[in-house]
Amino acid sequence: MKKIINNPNDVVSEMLEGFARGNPKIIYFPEFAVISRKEKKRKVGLVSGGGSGHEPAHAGYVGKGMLDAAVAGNVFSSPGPDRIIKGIKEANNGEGVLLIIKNYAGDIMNFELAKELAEMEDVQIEYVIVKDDVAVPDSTYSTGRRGIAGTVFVHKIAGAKAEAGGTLEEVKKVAQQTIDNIRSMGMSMSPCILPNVGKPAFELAENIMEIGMGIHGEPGVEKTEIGNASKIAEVLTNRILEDMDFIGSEVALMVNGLGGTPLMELYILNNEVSKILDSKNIKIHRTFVGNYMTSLEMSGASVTLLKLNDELKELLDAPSDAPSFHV
Amino acid sequence: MKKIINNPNDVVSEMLEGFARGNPKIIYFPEFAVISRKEKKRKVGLVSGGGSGHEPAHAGYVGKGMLDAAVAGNVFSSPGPDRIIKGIKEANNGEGVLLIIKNYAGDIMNFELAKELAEMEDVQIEYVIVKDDVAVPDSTYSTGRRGIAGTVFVHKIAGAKAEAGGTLEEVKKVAQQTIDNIRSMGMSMSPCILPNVGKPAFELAENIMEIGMGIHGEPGVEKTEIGNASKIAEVLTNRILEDMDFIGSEVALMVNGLGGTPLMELYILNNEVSKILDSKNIKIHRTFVGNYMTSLEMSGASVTLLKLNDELKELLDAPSDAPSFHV
Amino acid sequence: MGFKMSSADYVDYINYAAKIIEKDGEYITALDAATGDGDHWINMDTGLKKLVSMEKELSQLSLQDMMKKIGMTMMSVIGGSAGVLYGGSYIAASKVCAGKDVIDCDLLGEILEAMRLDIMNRNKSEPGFKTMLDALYPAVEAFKSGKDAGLEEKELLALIKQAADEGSKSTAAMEAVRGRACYQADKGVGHIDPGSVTMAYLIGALCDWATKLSN
Amino acid sequence: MGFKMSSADYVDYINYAAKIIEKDGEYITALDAATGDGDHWINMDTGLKKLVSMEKELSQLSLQDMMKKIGMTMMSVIGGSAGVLYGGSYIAASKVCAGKDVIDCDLLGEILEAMRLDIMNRNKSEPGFKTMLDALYPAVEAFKSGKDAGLEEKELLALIKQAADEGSKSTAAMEAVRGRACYQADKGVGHIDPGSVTMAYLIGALCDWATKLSN
Ligand SMILES: Nc1ncnc2c1ncn2[C@@H]1O[C@H](COP(=O)(O)OP(=O)(O)O)[C@@H](O)[C@H]1O
Ligand SMILES: Nc1ncnc2c1ncn2[C@@H]1O[C@H](COP(=O)(O)OP(=O)(O)O)[C@@H](O)[C@H]1O
Ligand SMILES: [Mg+2]
Ligand SMILES: [Mg+2]
Ligand SMILES: [Mg+2]
Ligand SMILES: [Mg+2]
Repeated sequence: MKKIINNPNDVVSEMLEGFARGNPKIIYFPEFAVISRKEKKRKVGLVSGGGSGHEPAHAGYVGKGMLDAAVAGNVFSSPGPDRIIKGIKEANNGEGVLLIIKNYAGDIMNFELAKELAEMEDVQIEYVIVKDDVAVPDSTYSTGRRGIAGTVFVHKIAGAKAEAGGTLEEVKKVAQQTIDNIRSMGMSMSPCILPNVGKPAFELAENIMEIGMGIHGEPGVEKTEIGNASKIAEVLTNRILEDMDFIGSEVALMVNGLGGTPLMELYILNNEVSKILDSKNIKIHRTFVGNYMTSLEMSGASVTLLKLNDELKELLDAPSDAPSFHV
Repeated sequence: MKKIINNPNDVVSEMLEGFARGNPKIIYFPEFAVISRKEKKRKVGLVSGGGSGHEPAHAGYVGKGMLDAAVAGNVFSSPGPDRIIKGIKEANNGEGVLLIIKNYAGDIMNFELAKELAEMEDVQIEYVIVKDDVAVPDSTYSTGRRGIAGTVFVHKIAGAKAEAGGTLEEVKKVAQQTIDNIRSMGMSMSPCILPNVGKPAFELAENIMEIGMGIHGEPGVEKTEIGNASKIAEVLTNRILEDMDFIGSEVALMVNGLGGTPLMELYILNNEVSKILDSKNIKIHRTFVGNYMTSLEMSGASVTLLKLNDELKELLDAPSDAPSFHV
Repeated sequence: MGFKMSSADYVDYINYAAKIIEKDGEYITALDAATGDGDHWINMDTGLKKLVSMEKELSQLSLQDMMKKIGMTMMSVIGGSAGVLYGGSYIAASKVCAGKDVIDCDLLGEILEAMRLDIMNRNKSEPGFKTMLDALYPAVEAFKSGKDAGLEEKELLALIKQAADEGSKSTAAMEAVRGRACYQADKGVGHIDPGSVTMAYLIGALCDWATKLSN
Repeated sequence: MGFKMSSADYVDYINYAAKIIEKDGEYITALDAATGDGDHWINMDTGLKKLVSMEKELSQLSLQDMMKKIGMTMMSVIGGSAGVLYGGSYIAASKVCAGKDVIDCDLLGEILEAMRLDIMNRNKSEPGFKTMLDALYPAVEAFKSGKDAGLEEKELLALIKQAADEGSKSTAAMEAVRGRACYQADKGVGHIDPGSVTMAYLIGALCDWATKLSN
């Protein structure tokens, strides 16, 4: 394992400290692994979080126009309720707090428990659950779809609505509307290494890619021979388009890197995806290419489409000064 | 080789096309691999460029407050003079053009020739040469130090000066002053793969890192056992501080990832570097952590310090809307 | 003569269990990597080591407070699914320990039952969903049926341990409904659920420890 | 009877040289990877293949225009150090070809000399700096001394080829002053400079081709 770390047990705290050090606009609560906005304002508070290893998620999305607090768990593990409660308290400015949760059993159980406990202290709390990963069939029986890169759009749009003075109900509504209109699909070409484990969880043969791998390195739905960029774009985009009808609509497009894939390749993938969307009469309103929701050093990428209407467009285009999402 | 590409010969053109597709503020000239700003303004024009494979350099730095044009060469190869001339023409708004060149023989020869040829067409041209890599001893006999991540600060500061209406002479002067006050040092833990070659240029044993490796994957000055983050920070920072006295001054700090290293590790490294600087009474005015000057999928990082005075601080803090460098 | 487990004894059990988990890192990690995110062993190992480091403090608490403290600690230190599930179940268990000085065989049964209920309620899980519950659930059933059958204490403990172990192994054939394996196309069929393995280890270790105290 | 190389013949030579370079990818790439950035073979291979693809067009040009076109093409297609150095040297060579229909032995000497001068001027390089010049420089010297010694044409061509080859090999012992190897702590000592190897191949191939035309 080659990583720039000290003790594998300390990666999360040292990472957050390193994040906090270059960043005068945030406060870091080391005991709780919480990063929150310094500037307070009477508005709905937004809290997101989850396991670490997905940087810049979630701390990088704390800022004006996005999140008020980010709560970090251990690598790939949801934070416990005590941390989340701290995040809720820091985000609370008296107008209630919205939790943006990714659909993993661990996240949901911890955030729900935190919500219950924080409500006892008279904070008004609502939550939404992001489930954008079309690799997984949607299901009401099992946990259902995971939340992946599309979550960043939910942060952005709910954040803009809150910044604009929306009520908790309104912010929740637009967050849910965003979730209903997001679809993502990813692929991976190489594994990541948990600092504490020290070796890759799996190996992929030289010519194999894994479709639909989770952002925690959970195995994907299919291993196939690696195609060229055009083929990869086709597989990812078609899977999304099969799941939801985007034809004729305006979208926000995110081509997200998983951490180990260079920007050059993400741009090449963006080129192919954009060509497909053009050919299907899907208008790209805005494009985001970069590492937004990663899995440590995993190589690979995901594609996210968000169907826009006038309100979502306006909210997406509103300014944000979060360190890792400038608009 | 696992890369999201099509034909290895087309990576540069497809990457630039993919970059241009999500970016309404730029113009892309495919025949010349040039990306330039759409908005024109009577001001000094700034041109930078070099081999591809360093994304987001250089196209990601084209924008208001930074570059006017970026010229891309093949992977790790300087663009030829014809391309550079096109970049100069696009950047020229009648107030002259400054070329920001990294100190590699190939870059210098091509940019100098382009300058000569463009001058025949009555464009006023000056250039500066960035040489911030302290891994290499400075030398007037040989080519001397390489230009690496510090180049981004030169783009930023010269860009702000030009945006503020500085004359060619003034912009050149502040660019040179920036160069004189920048020092960088890098290390790498794994190789990159040229798309056209298809396999790594070298292997590093499991416990070995290479100090002072170039951003083109040129071998470093020393191979040593990989240390922890604290040790790595010490090696890189001390080498910089031995080269130039930063004690007591204010600096801009960049912790730059080489492409394959996750943000988590960059933040951990930033934490260690910042602690060292604190302990030496070096005040950090602004911190930049991310992938700014990469080497394809190489893993590793570099540290850059820029000594600031009031003018440089103001210029560094001035707004920039370049896609990969928001201030 | 039945076993009587004090807080101090329980802390000894935690020490013993921590060593068992620690030893089996490769296997448990591989199980979670096969269908999940590979962190389950790290999670459990970190949590148990944390508890071991608190042994002084824990062994001086009342049974109820110790159980609660264990729960809060696991929730906070481990995080993830395992943290909140174990954490919640220990907090639930602390309630049935109210006013008790030691865990005897009957209280052990109540504790396991309280844990089982809490885990089932936490995320609406049932046996057969391919989770840790598939070790805990049959263990509780074994306790009940063994009791009804009038088994001797040591036999009963052995039966519980065996039921947990068999329950865990039976997860291999199950389609996952909860946990990360449910994202798989094959729902993890063919793979044993890692959480059921650590649950079976912990139950087995507890039965061993109680058996030792039975002498 | 001396050789006479027309534009079409020169294009045939380029074809021949391109095949030689193409064959040796592993070796040349490894040389550039050892001290540089590993792209020298790709650069040369891409450039020569581009020229081969233009063979129709090139062979119809006058000697001067062909040389110039080759130079512009290499500069633009290859980029990097090799592109501008070869490109510039071909443009310099085009000047000495003005008004000539064929390259004969004397013109060959003038061409090599013009190239050498251009490369030396481009970035103030000298022989001994561990570059392509260390193949080209002795080749020009060999031409001169061989001429002076009144060697027969084929012998002269063989001597030039040999000088380029030996010059290239001699770079192994040199400390780099130009090129990427100069960033190394050991200045690349012990490694042959890749640019000198391709230069020696190209000169060698040119001598072979001229020898063939000599018959
Ligand atoms: N809803 C649930 N009910 C019961 N057990 C669950 C549930 N979700 C997950 N588990 C158990 O948790 C285990 C995984 O724990 P762990 O790897 O620590 O957490 P995570 O899945 O968050 O990475 C699974 O193997 C399963 O036994
Ligand atoms: N200033 C120079 N003068 C002469 N030859 C040079 C000079 N700089 C580099 N070279 C030659 O160029 C070769 C490298 O070419 P190439 O790998 O294509 O370019 P780059 O160094 O830009 O990657 C070196 O091996 C050396 O022979
Ligand atoms: Mg986990
Ligand atoms: Mg090169
Ligand atoms: Mg897990
Ligand atoms: Mg090279």
